[in-house]
Amino acid sequence: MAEKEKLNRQTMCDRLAMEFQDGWIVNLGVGMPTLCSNYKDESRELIYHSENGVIGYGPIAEEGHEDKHLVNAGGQNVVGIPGMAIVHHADSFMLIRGGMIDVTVMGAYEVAQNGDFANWRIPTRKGGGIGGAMDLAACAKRVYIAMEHTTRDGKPRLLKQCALPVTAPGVVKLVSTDLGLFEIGTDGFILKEHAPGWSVEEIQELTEAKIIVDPNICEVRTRGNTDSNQGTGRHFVV
Amino acid sequence: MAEKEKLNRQTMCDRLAMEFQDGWIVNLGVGMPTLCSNYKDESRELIYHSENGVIGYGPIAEEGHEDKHLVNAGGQNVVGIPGMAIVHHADSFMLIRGGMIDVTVMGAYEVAQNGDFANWRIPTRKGGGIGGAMDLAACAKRVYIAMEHTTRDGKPRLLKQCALPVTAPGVVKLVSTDLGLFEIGTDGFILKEHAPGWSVEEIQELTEAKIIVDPNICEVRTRGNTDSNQGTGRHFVV
Amino acid sequence: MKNKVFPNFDEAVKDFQDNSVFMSPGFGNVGVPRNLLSAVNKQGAKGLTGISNNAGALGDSIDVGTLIQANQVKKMICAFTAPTHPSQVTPFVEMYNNDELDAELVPQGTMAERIRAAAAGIGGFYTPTSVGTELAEGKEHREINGRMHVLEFPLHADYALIRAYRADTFGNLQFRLAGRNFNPIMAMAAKTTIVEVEKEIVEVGELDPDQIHVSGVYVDRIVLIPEDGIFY
Amino acid sequence: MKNKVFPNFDEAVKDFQDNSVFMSPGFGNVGVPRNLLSAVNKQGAKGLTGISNNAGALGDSIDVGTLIQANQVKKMICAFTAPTHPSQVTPFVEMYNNDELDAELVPQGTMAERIRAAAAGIGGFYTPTSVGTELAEGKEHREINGRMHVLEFPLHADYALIRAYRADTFGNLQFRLAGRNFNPIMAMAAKTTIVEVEKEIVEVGELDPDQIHVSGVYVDRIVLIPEDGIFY
Repeated sequence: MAEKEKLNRQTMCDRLAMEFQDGWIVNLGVGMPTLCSNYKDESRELIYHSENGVIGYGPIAEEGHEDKHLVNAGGQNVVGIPGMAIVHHADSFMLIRGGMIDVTVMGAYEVAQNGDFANWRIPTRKGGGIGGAMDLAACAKRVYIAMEHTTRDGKPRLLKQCALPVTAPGVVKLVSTDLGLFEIGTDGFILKEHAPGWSVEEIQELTEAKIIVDPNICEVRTRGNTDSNQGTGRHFVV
Repeated sequence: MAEKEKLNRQTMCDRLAMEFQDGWIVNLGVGMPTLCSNYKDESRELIYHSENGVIGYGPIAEEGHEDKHLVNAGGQNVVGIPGMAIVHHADSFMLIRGGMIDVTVMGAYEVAQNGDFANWRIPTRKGGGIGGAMDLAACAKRVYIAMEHTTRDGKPRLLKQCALPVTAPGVVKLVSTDLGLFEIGTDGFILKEHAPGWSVEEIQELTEAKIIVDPNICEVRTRGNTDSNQGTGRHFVV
Repeated sequence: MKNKVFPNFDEAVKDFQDNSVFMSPGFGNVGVPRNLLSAVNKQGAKGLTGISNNAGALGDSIDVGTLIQANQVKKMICAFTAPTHPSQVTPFVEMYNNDELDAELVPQGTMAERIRAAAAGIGGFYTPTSVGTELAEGKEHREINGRMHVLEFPLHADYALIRAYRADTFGNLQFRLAGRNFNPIMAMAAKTTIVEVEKEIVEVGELDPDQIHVSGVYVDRIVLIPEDGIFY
Repeated sequence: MKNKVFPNFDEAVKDFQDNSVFMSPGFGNVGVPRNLLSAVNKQGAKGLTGISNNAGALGDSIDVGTLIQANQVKKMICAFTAPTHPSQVTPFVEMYNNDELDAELVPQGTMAERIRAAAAGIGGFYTPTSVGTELAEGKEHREINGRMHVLEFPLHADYALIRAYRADTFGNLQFRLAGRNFNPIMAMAAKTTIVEVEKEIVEVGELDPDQIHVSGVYVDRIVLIPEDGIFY
């Protein structure tokens, strides 16, 4: 079977970013999740926080205009926005643990239907990379996951239960994969939106956990079709 | 018997202040202990800390030159010294609990021969006034006490054990009263220096705990007689 | 960024709830949110629990004692439940002695740390302060590295009434000298943080991001003290 | 106030002890005390335990990985003991995989709080972070207000190697933007705190007391990075 087109990473992240509400404090994980900040919506203002204590950073700095002292959690040189404030690392995690982060978007190896997810350790390799992920996962108001629907070998990542060591149990609210948008149901993943051209059956085939079809299932709404197809302001998880 | 002259409060505090070493971070309790800051010694520099987060304050502000935003723990308007830094209340007690205070001088109702002392509560009255005393008493490197040797009714304050609820157990290093200077011994108070004209027997009479006479007992050294009588640099408790 | 400036104190405390918990900073009469306390006094919320270093000073200045005297407070959590001298009889002392309100006495550093723990999402902590005293009775003890500690829990609040020196419209705050005291930790620990500003409210971007003592993400409402407001 | 300025980095780390514990801040290659790490590398202390967000970045920049590569470190306490991508093989990863050094993996926020607890004289604290994960195994659990927490203990150190932006001669420190990160809490948590300064060391009294990020009481030695020093 020829490879069918899946959603690209930007679209996957756009779809999550569409859920962000005006005034939210947002923490984006290193890698794919940072693409969420490319999604623009003039009707809202977000405050990007990073673990190193930067509250209110803006876009990646243009080449030649970097301030060497200002980086986001990925170590990228960013621009400060007016109103930015800096705190030290313990105060930065006060903010995280204190429940001030409205949403954190992370990548993952696996997500389970009970909301567990795993993104820090592969047991076949020694050690792990946690960074601030466990603090964010345990304490942010909402955990969104952006990840490919399957591994490179085509194995499912949406599981009945995680095989890998979890980052936090039962915290995931929303998962955006290259095949669709999923919520955590009581007994499986609720498929809210599917990638164009992909049927529920095709998606189920690549998913270990049971897929529950949302009665209002539709194609994944993207930057292009948001206004025309679905209207604005439809948010699943607030 | 006619009232014999006792040491005045400034002398009692001077005697404690003489023990302070160059560079020490000093926290002075409200009331009598603040007199310690009147003792001047050009050979050393002290850093006065107060609970409200002022690190490095100086003398009481002259009238008409007060900065309304700068007060010490007693609420007195003080002057900042160059190098002063301000922290918030939690950080201020980080410094206290973290063991950064070299000495705290407090008043007390009672001190016991095991180093317990009481200064926050009289059970016949409801409630108590702790302020930062318990934190300071438990965590400063050294607790010095400045207090009258007896109550107004002539009852001893240097006791075998405290009758009043203690502020912290076993922490007192040095007690300056209007009759002398005392260290905590293993089985009583060691009288290091006595008020001029007061014999050991007379002092013992006004003391419930046993008084152990230091072999090098002398008259209380004061600003006036420090250099001539005893030389400088003789410190008991470091 | 969102503009959080309110036109006056009455508006800023309009919805202050009965039976809520509020934090009121200040130490040595500096950094006390007198204008907000005055507004809460007028607004009339009752059954309040106050968290504050003391339960009001002697004298006519408006402070937490004003709410106590007006019977708006049912409980105080503070570091002084008796005056340092028996002659200093505040409204609180009188009412407390008559069992007209409740109080919890907390060492000042433990209080600060409990407030900070609430802001920091810390479930509890062990401190050596108060070990061996009456205040440690009934508390869980634990020896850590050879030293005895007691377990203390966070102090959460519904409101923090804050006195800042300077703010921007988003609520980034600066304090001046000893005016800082409990203000930053209380501002971060409460669900709703309302701020009176002594000097000025500037535009977002005018404050140096390295020199902000409390990020505006913690602040909900800001009022500039008007010329006829209470400054000291 | 005491002048703590040292003439150079070698002098400032001359007595660095074998088998001591050191803290090394930095995040995203900002605020890393590269000059001091380089000096410790030259000085040659061995058997060290390092506390740091990561165990060294890829590339030639001097960081904690420099000491690891030189076999000066026997244990790392950090938030990353495996690279985020398998291709990123640092000296630490290689040695750790070969069991040539030991490591303790700590969530970043728990690490920051444990460092802060050491500075704050807190014996231990309960955090919800890591509950339900492998890292919580064997740790004491406690339910507080319906939420499960694990008990964590402070991280003390003999030395903190600090990178500040500006200092005065007494050691009052200022940081710039994301250069702050772990620096203030590490500076306050270690027995001996040694600082490299990027921009300038000014006279005591020149820094605004409201704008000092770490009081000089925590600082022992200060060195200005010379023009031929390591700035990034």
